[in-house]
Amino acid sequence: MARIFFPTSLQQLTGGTEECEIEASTVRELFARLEERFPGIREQVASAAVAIDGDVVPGALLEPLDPDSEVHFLPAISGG
Amino acid sequence: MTTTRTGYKWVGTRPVRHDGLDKVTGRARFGADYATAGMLHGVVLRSPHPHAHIVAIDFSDALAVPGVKAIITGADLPDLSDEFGTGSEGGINFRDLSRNILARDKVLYEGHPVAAVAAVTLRIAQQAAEMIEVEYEVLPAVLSMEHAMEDDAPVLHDDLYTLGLDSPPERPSNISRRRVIARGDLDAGWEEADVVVEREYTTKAVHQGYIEPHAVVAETGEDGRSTLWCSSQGHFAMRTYTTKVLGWEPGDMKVIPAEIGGGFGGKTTIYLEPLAALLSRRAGRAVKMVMTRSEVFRATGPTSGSVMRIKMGARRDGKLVAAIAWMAYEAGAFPGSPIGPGVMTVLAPYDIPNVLIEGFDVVLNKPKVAAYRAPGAPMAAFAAESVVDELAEKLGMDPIELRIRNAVTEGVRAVYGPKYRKIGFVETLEEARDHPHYSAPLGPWQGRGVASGYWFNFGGETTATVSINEDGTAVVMSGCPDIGGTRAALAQMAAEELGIDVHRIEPVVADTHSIGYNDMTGGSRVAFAVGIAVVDASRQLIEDMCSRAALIWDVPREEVEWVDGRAQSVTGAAAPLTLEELASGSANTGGPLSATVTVNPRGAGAGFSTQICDVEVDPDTGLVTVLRYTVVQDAGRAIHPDYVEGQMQGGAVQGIGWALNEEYIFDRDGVMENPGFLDYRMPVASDLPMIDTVIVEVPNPDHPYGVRGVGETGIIPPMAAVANAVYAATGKRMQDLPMSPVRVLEALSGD
Amino acid sequence: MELLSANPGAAVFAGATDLIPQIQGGRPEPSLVVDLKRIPETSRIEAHNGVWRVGAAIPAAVLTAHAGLSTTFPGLVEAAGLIGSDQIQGRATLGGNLCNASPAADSVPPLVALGADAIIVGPGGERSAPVSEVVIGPGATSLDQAEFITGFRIPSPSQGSSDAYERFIPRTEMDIAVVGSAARIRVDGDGRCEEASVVLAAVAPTVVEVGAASGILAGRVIPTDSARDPFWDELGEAVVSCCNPIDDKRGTAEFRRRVAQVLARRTVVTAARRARETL
Amino acid sequence: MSRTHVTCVLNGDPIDFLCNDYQTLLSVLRDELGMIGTKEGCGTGDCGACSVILDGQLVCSCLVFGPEVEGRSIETIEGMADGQHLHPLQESFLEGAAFQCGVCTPGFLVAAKALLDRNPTPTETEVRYGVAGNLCRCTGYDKIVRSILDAASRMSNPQTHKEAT
Repeated sequence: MARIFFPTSLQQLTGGTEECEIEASTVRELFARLEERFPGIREQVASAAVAIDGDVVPGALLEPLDPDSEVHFLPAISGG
Repeated sequence: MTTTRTGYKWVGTRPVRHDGLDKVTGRARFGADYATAGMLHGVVLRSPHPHAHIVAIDFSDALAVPGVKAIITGADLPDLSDEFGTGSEGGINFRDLSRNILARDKVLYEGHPVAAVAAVTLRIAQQAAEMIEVEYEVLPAVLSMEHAMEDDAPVLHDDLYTLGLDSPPERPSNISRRRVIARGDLDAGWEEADVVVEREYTTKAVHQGYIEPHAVVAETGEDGRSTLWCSSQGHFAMRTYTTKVLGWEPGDMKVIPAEIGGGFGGKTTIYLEPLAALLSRRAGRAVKMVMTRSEVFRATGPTSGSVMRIKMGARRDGKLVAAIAWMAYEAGAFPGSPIGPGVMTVLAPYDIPNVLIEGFDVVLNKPKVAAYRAPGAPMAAFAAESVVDELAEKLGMDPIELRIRNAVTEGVRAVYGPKYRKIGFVETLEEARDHPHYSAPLGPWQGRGVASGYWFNFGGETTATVSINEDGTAVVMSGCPDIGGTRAALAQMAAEELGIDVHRIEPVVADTHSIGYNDMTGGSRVAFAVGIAVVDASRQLIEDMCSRAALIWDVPREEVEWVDGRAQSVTGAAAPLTLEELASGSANTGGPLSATVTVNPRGAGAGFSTQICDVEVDPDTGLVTVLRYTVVQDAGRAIHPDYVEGQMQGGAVQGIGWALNEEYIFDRDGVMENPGFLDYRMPVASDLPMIDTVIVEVPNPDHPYGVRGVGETGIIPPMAAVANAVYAATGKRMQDLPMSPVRVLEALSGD
Repeated sequence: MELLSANPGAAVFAGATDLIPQIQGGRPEPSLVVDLKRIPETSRIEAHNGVWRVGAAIPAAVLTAHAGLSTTFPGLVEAAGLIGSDQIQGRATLGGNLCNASPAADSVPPLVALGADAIIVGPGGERSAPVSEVVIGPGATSLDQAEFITGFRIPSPSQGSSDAYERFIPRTEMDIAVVGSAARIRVDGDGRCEEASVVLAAVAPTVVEVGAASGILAGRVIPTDSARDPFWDELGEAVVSCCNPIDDKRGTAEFRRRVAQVLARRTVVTAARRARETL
Repeated sequence: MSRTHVTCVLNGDPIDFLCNDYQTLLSVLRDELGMIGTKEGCGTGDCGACSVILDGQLVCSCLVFGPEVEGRSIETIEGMADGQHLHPLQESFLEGAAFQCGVCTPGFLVAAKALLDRNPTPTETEVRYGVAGNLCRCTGYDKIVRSILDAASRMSNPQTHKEAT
């Protein structure tokens, strides 16, 4: 199961939960599972940058998740 | 100093760059160097007020001037709703972008465009612009962060409600967003700390300072299809943004990249492009627009001014145990400061168990900020690295040693969440510690400072094509403008793969109609992401050529290998086939030799830099002179060490300018007082010593040659390195940038 | 002259290093520009009977390369050598530096310290006026619309006399003086100061002469380094009392007061050293 | 608007052009003569990108009126190479990676040439002050200064250089 970390800004929606484990094989599936568990969160995570195993993945929706993946939601980073 | 590569023929060497000849002879064509017969000249009428309602605009007299062909105002652009550019939450909002291009009901900074005019000569366009009558209702301006954040401050946008608060706000404000990062137990952390330092820091807005002003030529045909010649950090993005703002179709616009005369992040967005395109469509003629330097300062860039409070605690053994960072960044007229990367990077170099970081994005009546080299990180590092230096002093510990004890390493969880992959921070610290500079003697009123910095780096969407000509030469095509030698680096990687001379390869930056989509040249991504695509395409070609050799020799594919630019039979059954032979005979083996690869790669290796600065301070005048400077940076692998060093040196010197003299100065009425190179004081050659470089190479496992981005990290440590050196020279902690003579002399007389 | 009289909007220029940016920056185009360089006497350097005549339209680069001028007026020449980059040096002139009427003009304090006169030509013929009287405020001169400066008369320094100029800028080049100071010192055979003139730039609406300087420094042996002797404090007070600076983008009033004292001291030391070397 | 007819020598060739009274030499070069190698970075003489040599004197062409060059001689970046042979400064800039974006490069080369014409063996400090009127935002000046010193040494010891290469 992928390990999901919630930034402080999302913890209102997760009822204070900082991290959880979710069974999902892609980011899209992860978003659906998250929405079931924390209604309203999909819109928030969809607009964040998704980091999988330490790597920010642009346009991550179809990105596969490994069973031991770590997922973080970060502010977008624009380079200079 | 560079580690000499072994085992590679081209990677790690320093060939003359392919575009070099054009640039030393004056033949290279930059943005303002394009012209078409009969083109018009466009100018922008800008607001004289930092904050005002536009009551009415009357341009009938101006339009009647002979030679004036078109005038546009905000009413001519479609209204867009909030919509964010791909992957840039908190980044580009097309609605704001459109309103920054041309003001609608309100002007929000001095210099905000109000109208644009195209005429047969520049002079006529300027005269006509002066004849446009704009009626303003002047509003009180918000010019400082403190003022902007007050409850009763005038509000720039009455639909701006702060995101990220614990409870949704009831009223609009100038704070667009709050960001928080928290972990651990702060109370426990402070309990454990033997030494605590808490300080407030401020920095001013600074400009990217590229020497080439923004310039564009737009030509729109009767069929509505248009062509733009412009210099930018990404012509695909220019097309996306420009057509979005105009409500046009991206496919109807071709953008031809000019050589770009510096960007540093400031040319990742649009200003003139939609104006020129729309004026061109209205007038039915090509329109050229070029900014003056004053316009560049008043209405493009800069990066944020900031206010930061940092509190950090350490145990006697040097272990950092707790930290709080409160940060507010100026966004300018519209939301979108780099506060996100600011909060993520401020403590990122260190493994600190108990942390609270809070950041605010604040709008005020100044130009909207744009990306600038490692956006958001340098000012944060100025604050944090100054505190680290002070902690080291209080602990009686060498500042590099303190950093080594707390440095993040592979597998450590970054303060913003994910675990670091392979990184070379400790290596940069050790190299700095062992560098002769670090132990060189100093004289009176001289001091030495060190500081470090972290930057994420970026991958991004990429297309590259490698084609073999019939003579065995190759063309490497990408869609990323080359600002600092990336064409050479891409050619070197292709040469290494293909086994041919790097100068038998022509690297090309192709226009939007000639190659697939490419993200911008930004985020230090080109040598990494385009490099991956070029290497993949080269390898596909090699595979293709080996198959063709097998076909020619009538042997199984496995019996062919690619060695030194030739297909060889592993059995020695046939004479090798050179690239030239395979290419000239390609018609008989399946057609032209060409491969295109598209990638959106993960794994841009994070960059770390540690820098050493020696200064001398004149106690009578407060003048700070940089005597010696060393940049140590992890490049993963330096493909072309000259240009890696160049990035390190250029970044460091921009940081030195930021540290010592550069700042936006506004008068009481919110008008910029120094919109020129005379009083916006960027470093000149005589201000500086040589900038020594040490390239550390901890290869990035996610790039075929180990490349990490190098473009941005170098600008992060200098402000703190200089401030720490000034402290060592004077005993005064400089907490406000720039450390101008006025400020330093004030600090010195505080005794 | 006739042209100038007939064209109230006309502008006279030599190097145009200020005029062109002003036009670019929105100054109305002059109805006529007159290129002073085409008038031969504005480009001559001559010395007759103890008086030098230096043309108003000579680029700074020519002045700094002039051996005689550099030996005779080292302070004036070092000031001319500070007006901008090499590129600006190729254009900028003493006449333009004066007539632009900036309080921060580098070459004006040494001209005043040297007691130079401006040679002014107008419809009524030629007249001369002390350089200190030409500028009456920021951007304003006492010249009539149809008058212009063709050159400067500078008395040759007597034996035992020399000058120096120093300015403060935040960078090493390309800046306008935040503070400038010129000093001219005459010493007697024993190296004691007999007479002194200290003139400051950028601390008041026009350059200002520190009137009390000569009285404070006369009779002193001025040290070769700027070690702390009590008369420096006196000079410092005199400097401050002449300053009427403003806070602006280039520096604060307080900074200017402090650095004016530093530069006055440094230039007096340099000028005195040079003066002794002439003995 | 009446235009002035101006005759001058550009990179050794006699030429003539028409310009407006207030048109700068920079604008004449770029807009009238199509010599786009000379760049505009500021228009106020503060960046050196438009450096040219006028009668042997280094100037910013943005601070020279077009009509002023009547009868005078102008050298620009386009005239720096001798036919197919690059000037040693151009060679050293290429080999020393003395530029990144390259927009300031023509101005630096012209300023460096003026410096070496006047002072063939400058010190590092003299080089730094010699090009202090030229802004570069990419390089931090390190490789520019090294390349100018390198060119100076090539030019004063052409034999040594030839043997070395």
